[in-house]
Amino acid sequence: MTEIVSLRPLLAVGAGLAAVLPILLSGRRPALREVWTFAAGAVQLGAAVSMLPAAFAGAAHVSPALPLLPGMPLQFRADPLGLLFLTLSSILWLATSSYSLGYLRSLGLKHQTGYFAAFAAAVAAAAGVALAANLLTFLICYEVLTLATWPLVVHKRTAGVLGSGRSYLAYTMIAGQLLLGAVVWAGVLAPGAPFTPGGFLAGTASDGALRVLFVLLLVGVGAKAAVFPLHGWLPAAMVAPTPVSALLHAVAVVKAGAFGVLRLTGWVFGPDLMHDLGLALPLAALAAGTILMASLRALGEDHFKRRLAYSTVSQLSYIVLGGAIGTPLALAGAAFHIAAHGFLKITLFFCAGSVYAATGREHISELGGLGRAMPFTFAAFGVGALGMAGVPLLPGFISKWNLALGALDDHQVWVVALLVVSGLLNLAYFLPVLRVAVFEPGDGRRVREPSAWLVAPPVFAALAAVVLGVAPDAGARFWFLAESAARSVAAHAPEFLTGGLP
Amino acid sequence: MTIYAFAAALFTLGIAGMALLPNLLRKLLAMNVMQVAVIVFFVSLAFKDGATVPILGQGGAPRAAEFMNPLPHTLMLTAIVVSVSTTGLALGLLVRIRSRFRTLNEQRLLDRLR
Amino acid sequence: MGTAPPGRPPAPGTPRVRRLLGAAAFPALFVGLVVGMTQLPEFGDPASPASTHLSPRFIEDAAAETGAANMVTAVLADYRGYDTLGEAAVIFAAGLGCLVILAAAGARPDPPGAGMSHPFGSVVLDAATRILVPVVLLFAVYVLIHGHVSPGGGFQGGVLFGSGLIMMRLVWGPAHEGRAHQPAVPAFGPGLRGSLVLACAGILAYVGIGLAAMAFGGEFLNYGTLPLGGDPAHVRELATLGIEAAVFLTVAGTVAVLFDTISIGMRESGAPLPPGDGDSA
Amino acid sequence: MRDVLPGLLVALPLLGAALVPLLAALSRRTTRVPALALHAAILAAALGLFGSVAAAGPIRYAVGGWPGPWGIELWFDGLSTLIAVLVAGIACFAAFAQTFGPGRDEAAPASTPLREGLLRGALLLLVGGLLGIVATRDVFNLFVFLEISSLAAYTLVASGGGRATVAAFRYLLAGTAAGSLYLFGVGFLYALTGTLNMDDLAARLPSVEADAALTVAVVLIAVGLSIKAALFPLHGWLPDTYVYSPTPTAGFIAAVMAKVSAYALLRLLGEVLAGTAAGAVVLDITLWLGVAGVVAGGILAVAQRAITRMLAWSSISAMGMILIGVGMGSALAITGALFHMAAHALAKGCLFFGAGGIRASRRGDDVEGWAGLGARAPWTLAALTVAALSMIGIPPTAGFFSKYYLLSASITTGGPAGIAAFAAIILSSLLATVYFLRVLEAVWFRTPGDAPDASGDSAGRQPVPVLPRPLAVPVVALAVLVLLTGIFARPFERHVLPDWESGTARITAEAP
Repeated sequence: MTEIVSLRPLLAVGAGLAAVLPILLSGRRPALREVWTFAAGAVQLGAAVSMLPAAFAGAAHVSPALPLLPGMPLQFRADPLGLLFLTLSSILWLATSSYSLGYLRSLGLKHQTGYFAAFAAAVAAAAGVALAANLLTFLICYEVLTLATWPLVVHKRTAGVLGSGRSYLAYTMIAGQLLLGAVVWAGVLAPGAPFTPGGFLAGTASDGALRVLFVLLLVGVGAKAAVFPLHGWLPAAMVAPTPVSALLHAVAVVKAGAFGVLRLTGWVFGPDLMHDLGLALPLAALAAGTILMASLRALGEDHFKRRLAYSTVSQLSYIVLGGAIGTPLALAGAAFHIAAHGFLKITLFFCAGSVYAATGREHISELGGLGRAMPFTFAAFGVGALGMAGVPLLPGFISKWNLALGALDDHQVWVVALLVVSGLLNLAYFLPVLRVAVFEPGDGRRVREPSAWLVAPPVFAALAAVVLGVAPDAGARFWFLAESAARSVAAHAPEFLTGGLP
Repeated sequence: MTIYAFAAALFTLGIAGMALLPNLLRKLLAMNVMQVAVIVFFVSLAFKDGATVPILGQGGAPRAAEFMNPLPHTLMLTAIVVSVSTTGLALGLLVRIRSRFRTLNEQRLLDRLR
Repeated sequence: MGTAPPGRPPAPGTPRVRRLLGAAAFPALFVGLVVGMTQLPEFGDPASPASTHLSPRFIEDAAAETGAANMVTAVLADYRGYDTLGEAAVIFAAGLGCLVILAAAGARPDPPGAGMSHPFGSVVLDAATRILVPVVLLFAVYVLIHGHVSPGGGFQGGVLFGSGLIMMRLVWGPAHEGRAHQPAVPAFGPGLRGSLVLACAGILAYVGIGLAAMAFGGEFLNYGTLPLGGDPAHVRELATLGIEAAVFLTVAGTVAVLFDTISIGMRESGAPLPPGDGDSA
Repeated sequence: MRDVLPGLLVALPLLGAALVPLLAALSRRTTRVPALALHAAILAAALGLFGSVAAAGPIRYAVGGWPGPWGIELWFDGLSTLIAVLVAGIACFAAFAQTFGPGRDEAAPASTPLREGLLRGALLLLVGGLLGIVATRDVFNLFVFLEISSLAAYTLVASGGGRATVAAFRYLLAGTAAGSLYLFGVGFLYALTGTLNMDDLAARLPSVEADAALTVAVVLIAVGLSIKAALFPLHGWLPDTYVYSPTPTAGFIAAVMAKVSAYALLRLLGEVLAGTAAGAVVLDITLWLGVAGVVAGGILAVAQRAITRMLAWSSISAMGMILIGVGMGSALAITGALFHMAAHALAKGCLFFGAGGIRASRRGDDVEGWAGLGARAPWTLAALTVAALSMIGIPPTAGFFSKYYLLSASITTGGPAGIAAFAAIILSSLLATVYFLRVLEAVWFRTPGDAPDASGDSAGRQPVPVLPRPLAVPVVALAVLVLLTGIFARPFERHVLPDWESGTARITAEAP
């Protein structure tokens, strides 16, 4: 891959970071504060978009290396996978920012300055995770991400919320320390530990040592990705304000974890080494278990946001599953699912937030009558729900289709069955929401759509999801990015993309 | 050898006293014993059979065999001063502790601080 | 020691755990030391490393190189003059420490008659002190100056001088008050503040000589470069005397400071402790 | 400059230690200007040496013009100048806090110009002692300066009055025992080799054939210095000393005091005695004790309610970490140990200045008392947060990098010791996470409880600042340094390590 040394990756990562201090300093002037947020978002998006043409041409922007440790520089590289994640998070950050404005104002929440500052830091860290060129850079951004999201999670500051925050930190900090240990180890085995398509660890240590290292790394990134049994913090973190949950799930923490798993399987170990070490199948089984377990938990959950949370646990394991299977199509499907799930899940969370802002209701059983009162919101919700389930013409379908094909390439027929069952379970826990909202009578209180700030973002996200489902290769060309990422990892696979979509 | 063992015994007694005596003043005295042990040890290293004190008398050029080794003496002058100074400061501290807490018993003092 | 008075619990002894640990650890320490010592050169062995490696130069060349017939003085004040500066700093540190800890609010003058003279208050003591003190102080100066050729030097002289000062304080009371109660005694010697000044001046003089050597292009404390005329050994001899005088000042001052501060502290510390405090083992 | 700076570096603090009390005694006026000027000059000398050594290589300096082994030599390489800069730099902050800081702690007697001058002199003396230890190439001279620094430290600790006096006395007993053990060990070495100069010792030791005696010497020296370095389980003096000291003292000694002893341990065990059989074994033991200290210190820190005491135990954990690096002895490990010295000195100084200041302004010393402080003093608390994150080891603070080096070193070391060190370091970070995030949560996300605010501002009186400005300055400055040291970690390492490797390659060959 041709590399272009430029400052654009640094710009993309630094935009959010640079906005933190101005936001904190303009706490008394909300308008100015929000200008900073949107300016940073625009700069980040601009930087991301400006790096896309190079990626389409098979090149990558690389930042200059800042030496931090012997052979371990701080460096960012806009490879296709990273660019996919970065572009997604830039778009969704802007959407979430405007949604946050409406949400915080309509609920009159306090500590808004700290909120926007932490938000900017979290997105910058997520951008850094996306573009990290080596394990050290990844680790640094990952740790910053953990801390930057902590104030967001405990935003309400009650004792219970602080407890949830502690549980969140317990999972992510422990995982972070294990990740640190693993990164150091990998750095000793392979100096520099740069993300290399197809992996860089083959032959550096005994099989047993590499297996231990894999487990350490997996626990490190898996905790954020909420892989079973490390998912416990995610439902607890639903105490956060809804835009935060949306960000956590669609862009920042959980998605960064899933992204990390993909990097781990494709760029650190590589599919071949994983197969040789016998790690692929256990990981796939773990992912499958997580998918089913979380779906079943979602079925029994009445709390709206928590049901969405379990849905996230389940959906993100698709990405883990794709990474575990490791065939080109499966990887492409997994990579594409980052974007697909991003748009869909943020739609769903926006809807849940709008309902809470408009009515104060948090449980699904209380949604009766809202479908008619809030038509735009629930229309968007419908799109999101169906997309999650994998209905054709929506992006979830493309991910799952390719995952299934990729699994068949590897003769893993059970994966297809799993995907079907999981899709049905998705429908089983999302459709009742619509059913209650549309067909059950309300309690008579008058409910109206909330302000345009709260309606426009979910509608926009839903529309974007539709566009992504219909024309996955238009605009930012998410499908192309996913495909070239997968191709780079499994360059040797001759049967690449036989019958893939689109 | 005997004098070395004497130094070792003094040192052990001193350090044991510091650890085991219940009264702070006695601990301090034990500390002095310990310091003296080191001084005895060093000075005994300077001794040389058939040599005299390292002060040049009348006569020709000095030969190394005629005089004791002056270096340990020098070092121990310094060590004595260190010992004196530590003792002085420690006494100061004890006077203060005594007037503030009305006891020099270690256990009582700790109880009072609890 | 004696039993505690009735109604008062005996002072606690050392905790049992520590005693048990100590019973194991200290014999081990002793045995370890002795085992190591068996391998040291025999006591008095003229061929031991200590006697053959560095000391020959000190013995054979010291007089020529430093002008001091007393080799201990040569090593102390010249070859290892830096150690001796450290030594002066250590004792100075003790003086500073006692001042900080005990004479907290600065050198508060004692009330008239607060000295220790009256408990002794005898004519014999007074007369003896009058005769002894000048001799002691003079002898101290002699010990200082004669340190080059005989046992002695700044530290020894300083301690003697300091004990002279202490003797006066013991018999006639602290030096810094008017001694209105005993007008016949001449006011002599520095008070607490004066003693501190002496000690500081000693250190300053020592460092100053060292820095002066640097100003003339030598290393710190390299007296040979000082422009005092004469051959290097003679220059070094003169400078060494200056060093010894500096140590003398520091030690004499600090000894007086230590005595004064501790006596101030004792006076403030009030009633005696209950008998047997901490004595029961 | 090269031939003047070494002399100035050791002479200036001693000069100042006498000059400042003298001025105070004679003039009866404040002595803050000369004291601060002296500290600044010492720092300038240290920085000058650091730069000079970086540019033109190590400096050997014969005090008094007598070359070693007859005279006393000073030796400045990247390692010693780095520690010297740390000591002199943090001393400047301590002097600043001492000069402008809150007039008095609760138990301390009233302040007078004379007393202030004496305390300033004691601080200068402490700095002089520590710099002397760092600079010297002579094992006996090291003892002398060890005692200077110790006596000055006892004085400064005891100046807090009350309980601090007791803490100082116990510190004195431990410190004197440590000094005597060390000196006894030096006596053995002298008896065996006839020399006191470190280079001469290193050259002559291999030909000594008295293994038992040599072992005793090494053990005595190691135990002595380990007591001063608060190596577990010889750390007993540390918690009370740190907790009851007046704030400027606590900030300074918590930052550098034990580290200088660890530096001496590194010099002697890692360099001078590395050629002996006993040296290697003792290094191994040091490693394991370091592991134990890291774990025990961390666990006990979690158990504390008082913040300063928690910080003290965390120091014991950190000293264990440094000694793990010393014990492993590879170049990577030494780098990690040095880095951790620097990182921990900056962060712990910052935390002790801050925690002490907050305690002194009567906001209490427990986590509850800190609730909601973040909103009241965002800048200083943000600085303390940075320091706490460095203690945990969150990138990009300095603590992350030292941990990274130490972890790398433990992996390359391998074997049971390597694995234990690896696990201990990870565990210590987790424990630090527990005890520091507990505080950060209270500071930023909790509001003060129902307990009446001791400062009385709820009663409408003048609000007491959370942290007096004289302490806020060092706190913020140190936090900035924590960040900068982290980001510019690599250049530092490039500067320090080559000297160690080229000048004294012995140690790297000894990696277990």
